[in-house]
Amino acid sequence: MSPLLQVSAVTKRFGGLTAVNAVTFDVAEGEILSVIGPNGAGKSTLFKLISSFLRTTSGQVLFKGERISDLAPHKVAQKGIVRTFQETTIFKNMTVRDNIIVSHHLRSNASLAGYFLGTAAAKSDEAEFGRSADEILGFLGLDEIGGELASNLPQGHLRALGIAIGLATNPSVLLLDEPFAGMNHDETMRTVDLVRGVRQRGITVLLVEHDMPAVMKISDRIVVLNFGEKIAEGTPQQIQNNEKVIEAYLGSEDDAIGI
Amino acid sequence: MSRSKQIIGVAAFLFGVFVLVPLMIKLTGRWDFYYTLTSVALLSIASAGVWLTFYIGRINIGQGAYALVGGYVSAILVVKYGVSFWLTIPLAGLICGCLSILIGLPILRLKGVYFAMVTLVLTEVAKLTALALPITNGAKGISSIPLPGAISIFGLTIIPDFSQLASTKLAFYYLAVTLMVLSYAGLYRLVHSRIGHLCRSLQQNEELASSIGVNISYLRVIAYSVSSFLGGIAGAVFAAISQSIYPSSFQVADSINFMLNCFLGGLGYVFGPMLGTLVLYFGWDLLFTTGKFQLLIYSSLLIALMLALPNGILSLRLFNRKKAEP
Amino acid sequence: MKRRNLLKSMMLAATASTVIGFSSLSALAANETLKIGFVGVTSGPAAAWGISNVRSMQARAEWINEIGGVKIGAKTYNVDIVTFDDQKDPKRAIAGMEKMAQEGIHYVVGPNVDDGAAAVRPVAEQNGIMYFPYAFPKSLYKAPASNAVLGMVANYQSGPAIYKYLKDTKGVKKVAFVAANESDPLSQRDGGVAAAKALGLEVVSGNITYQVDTTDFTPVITPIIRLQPDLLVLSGVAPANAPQLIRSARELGYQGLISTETAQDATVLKEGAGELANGFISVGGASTPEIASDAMKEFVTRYTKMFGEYNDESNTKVYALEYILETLKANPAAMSDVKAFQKTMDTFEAPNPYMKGDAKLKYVGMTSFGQKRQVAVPLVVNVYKDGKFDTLFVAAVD
Amino acid sequence: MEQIIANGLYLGSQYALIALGLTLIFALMNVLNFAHGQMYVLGGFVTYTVYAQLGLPFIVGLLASATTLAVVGALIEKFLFRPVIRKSHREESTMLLAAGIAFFLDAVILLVFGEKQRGVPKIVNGVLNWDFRIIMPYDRILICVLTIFFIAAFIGYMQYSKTGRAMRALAQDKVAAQLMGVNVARYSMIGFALGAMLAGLVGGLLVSITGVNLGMGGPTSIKAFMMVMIGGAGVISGAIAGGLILGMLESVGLSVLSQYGDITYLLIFVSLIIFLAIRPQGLMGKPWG
Repeated sequence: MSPLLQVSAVTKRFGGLTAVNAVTFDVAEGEILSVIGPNGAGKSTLFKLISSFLRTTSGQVLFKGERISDLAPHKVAQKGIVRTFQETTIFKNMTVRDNIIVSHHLRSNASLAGYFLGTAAAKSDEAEFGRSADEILGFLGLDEIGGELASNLPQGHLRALGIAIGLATNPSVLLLDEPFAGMNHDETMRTVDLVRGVRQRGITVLLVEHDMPAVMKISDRIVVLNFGEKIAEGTPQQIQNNEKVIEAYLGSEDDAIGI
Repeated sequence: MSRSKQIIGVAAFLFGVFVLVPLMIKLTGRWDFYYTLTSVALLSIASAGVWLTFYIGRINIGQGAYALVGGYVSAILVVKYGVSFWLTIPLAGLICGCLSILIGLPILRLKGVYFAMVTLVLTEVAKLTALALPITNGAKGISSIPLPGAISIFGLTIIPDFSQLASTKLAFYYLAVTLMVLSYAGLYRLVHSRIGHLCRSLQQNEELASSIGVNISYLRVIAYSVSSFLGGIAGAVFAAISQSIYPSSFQVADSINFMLNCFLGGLGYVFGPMLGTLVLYFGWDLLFTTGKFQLLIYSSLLIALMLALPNGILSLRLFNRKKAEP
Repeated sequence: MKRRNLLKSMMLAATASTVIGFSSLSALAANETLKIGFVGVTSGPAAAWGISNVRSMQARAEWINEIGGVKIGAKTYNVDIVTFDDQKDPKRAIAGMEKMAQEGIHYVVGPNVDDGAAAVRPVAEQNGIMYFPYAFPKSLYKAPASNAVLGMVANYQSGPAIYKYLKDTKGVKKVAFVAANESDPLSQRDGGVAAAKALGLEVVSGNITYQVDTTDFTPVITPIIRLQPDLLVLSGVAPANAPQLIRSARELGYQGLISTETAQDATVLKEGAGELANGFISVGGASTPEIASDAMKEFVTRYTKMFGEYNDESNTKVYALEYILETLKANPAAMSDVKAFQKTMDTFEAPNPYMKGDAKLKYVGMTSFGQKRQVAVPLVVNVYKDGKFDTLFVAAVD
Repeated sequence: MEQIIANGLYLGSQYALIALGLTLIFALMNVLNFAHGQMYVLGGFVTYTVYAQLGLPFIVGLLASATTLAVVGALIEKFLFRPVIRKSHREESTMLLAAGIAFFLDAVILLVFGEKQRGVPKIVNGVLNWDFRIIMPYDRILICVLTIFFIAAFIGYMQYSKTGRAMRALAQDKVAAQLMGVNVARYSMIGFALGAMLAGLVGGLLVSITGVNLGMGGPTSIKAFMMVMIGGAGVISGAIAGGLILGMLESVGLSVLSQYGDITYLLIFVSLIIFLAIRPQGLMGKPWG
């Protein structure tokens, strides 16, 4: 069986600077794969390349064998690869529930004209989206705050809302951008459970992260980047014992592996 | 707000503009208000378009360009090709809509002040083009445009020939107000349907919108072309009222006014541009008795209003209860 | 329905304010009031045009009222000038005309530009308003148009006269035109080019334009100077632009003549171009020291006293009001009936108070429009010299 | 050719100085100051009054323009923009305020200074004529030199003074600047005053060449917007580049395209739109939004 998502020799240069250099790895259906690396290792760039928010310089990303790099971001989302953002990127002036409802866009059956005219398809869409939004709110434990304006939410809830927005699109692969950043231990553990729950919904998860303990706990496999290149790939155990990885992390000042 | 209350509101509004206003004018004898209100209605249609572009997060200072194009399309079709005026209203709108797709595709990628400035330049471009083209009759403009003719179906006259009317004031008032009601009903529907929801997602975060699969450039162009459609029909009717169109019939000042109407009424409210237009246009008209101090008083009031209600008149509590953020 | 309430209250307020305005004015004098309207531009970039209108009307009206009003038929009236600023927007101009109709006014001076004059035509004709625009399109004055009366001399009338004079006396052969890229100046340029060609002059440049907001005219003028015309015509030039254009041309070494068919302001020329403007030919304010009567001199004095500074253009612009009042005197039935006014126009003749000798006020325009839809004001062609205008020649239209 | 470049340089330098003030205000407060042109006109009238009416030296007129406008700018920022920015949901709302101020200044200028075109006596007489390759009056050369001097002074001020550095920090990142202890309110006010002062200064300088009239405000604002867009909004080097480019564009365009007459400006505008469509952030700007 071919892997769900293939990252194949993906390279990105900004002027003379190579941010990501010929990175190759596969993501299998149903797994949780994490991309880690010290600051400036090219994680975020890789993340944007996969979701096609940046154009690759060379190499390509394949989804079910089909090239998705350099497509418009919304096309990539249509194919089922959906990214989340860090906490501030939400629809601030909408309620939490509306944030989720609007994110059901990919599940629409009716056309824009249909929505304008209020056709049967549009009505059933809207009813369905409402139901689904409530389900997602329940799944993430956000029922209580569905009516709150998103801009009024505390940080922890914002992160969950980001995931909720991603879930609403009904993706095959969900790309999570540093889901544990800035969280304390309890919050991290809750989010770890949440991500596992996402996987249980049949969604493959690819996450980019800093927080080592959480990554070790949650990932099936881990890809490690340093200076834009892949230096290791394997299960959490394999990574923990990989000398190159240890060296890379010791070399950088602010990150230390483990606790 | 309950549905029945809403219906009563709409009915009262329709009664107001179609029956009460003409009645009041008859009673007070202020016939000049017909034209003032006709202008308000037409300008508020164009402003509604600008408001829609605000709604997708773009500051549009180019509506004058489309109003001008609409006016010319109608005038040229009527004068040179003998097309019925009534047909030219939708045609003017459609041609503006199509034109705006061509123009919008590249420029809608711009954001913030950059988009605003490009649209501002667009108004100037429209004027210069009208001056340069032979079909628009260049600097001489098109004048002596015939009044709208009659429409009849199966021998039944639905709309009388305007040139046979003793006064076209009332006729144009009804025409303008009808178009306004239709435009705002359409806009209201649009904003309160899922499309409005999607538009707001663009307004708030285009990146996120595209990450959830919204084709942002498509939606932007659609919204912009609806906006330009509205500009076009307003321009077409103005050309018919003044029976003339010149390159300077809609200029940068108009484009800016359309934008100001939206700000003044409130960007968060569908009916904001309507109220904004009423206040700005009527305000100027009412102040005409103040002679040379007119502009001074007008601008002072504008500044004061802005200081008191920076989020538009409709942000007043009084209105807020009725029309909460859609 | 708050909006409707708002509308209602606004309408109420409007009615109230007009009523108050009306009563306060009529309380001033025992005479009845004759309202004459003005719709034109008195703010913004083109404010100068409308303001010279309004001020000349106001100065004249105050003078009339001071000496007891104007006697029309059996009654004596005080003249009240009702002004509306259209901001040079044709849509507003229509509103202004509607306001005039509402005030029961049948005689309006303005608008100042082509598009406004064309836009108000339907309203004026429907409401029985005679209006006196300062706009040149012939369609405004030719039948079936009936209610517009050109308030000055059109460029297609003054242009040929000037070119012919310059051709005959100064040997001008090559002419170049430059105009602002706006409706009125462009139309005037096209008229000028046609007139020059008709006279057998060679038009060496006829399509160079500039934006009205240009701050440096050197690049505009440079290509024209290379063609070495004998006469440079600044078509429809705004008083603000004239000195800069003249200055640029002269500083680039241009030696030929410069002229325009619009009225200019001597002070503006003096301040803006100094002695470089010497020799600049323009159409003057319908008056010169040689032809000005005592009435004209008094008018200038009163105007200057009232507003602090005189504007040469007002010599022309005082005429429209005079024509309206004199025609009404000749046929009092015209007070509320413009048809009667139009009938009187064909035969109307009265002494011209502003000119020495036996000059007459009468309507002209048969040659240009096929009907008498123009006020006869003397066509005075001036040449600028050291801060004032000298008369080159005086002519009459038709 | 030399003539075209000389004209372009002359035009470009004055445009650049106008654009600098606008871009400074934009960079600091995200306000598109529609009233910038009116401030320029006000500056022109102040110099006119001081120099032509009162007969004081030209330089006194310039100083008077600069101070008047600085005061006006500071007052406008403190009492108008600041409260509106604080209270409004969308920062674009300041556009309505700016437009209102533009109308207001127009009205005041009309009432105080009248509707007529005003000019002042030439500050220097004579014309430089270099073999008919460059013809340029001395007063233009003087104004051009003064303009370039003021641009240089402004850049120096922004680079080396404490205030200038604080304003640059503020323009770059408001939040970071605030954290570093920059008093945002104070420097916004200084910045607005400085921007208005520049407008007044150009007005004062140019009144000696082009004169001044009430109608110049709106078009000047629009031209300044265009320059700022070309160069990139909120960037000082961008404003200078934009001003010079527009100056050159006008000078070259009018010479090259003169036989096409009416469409010169149409072409300039259309190419501007195309340029911005291709390069949305202008030459040197950072993408906005």
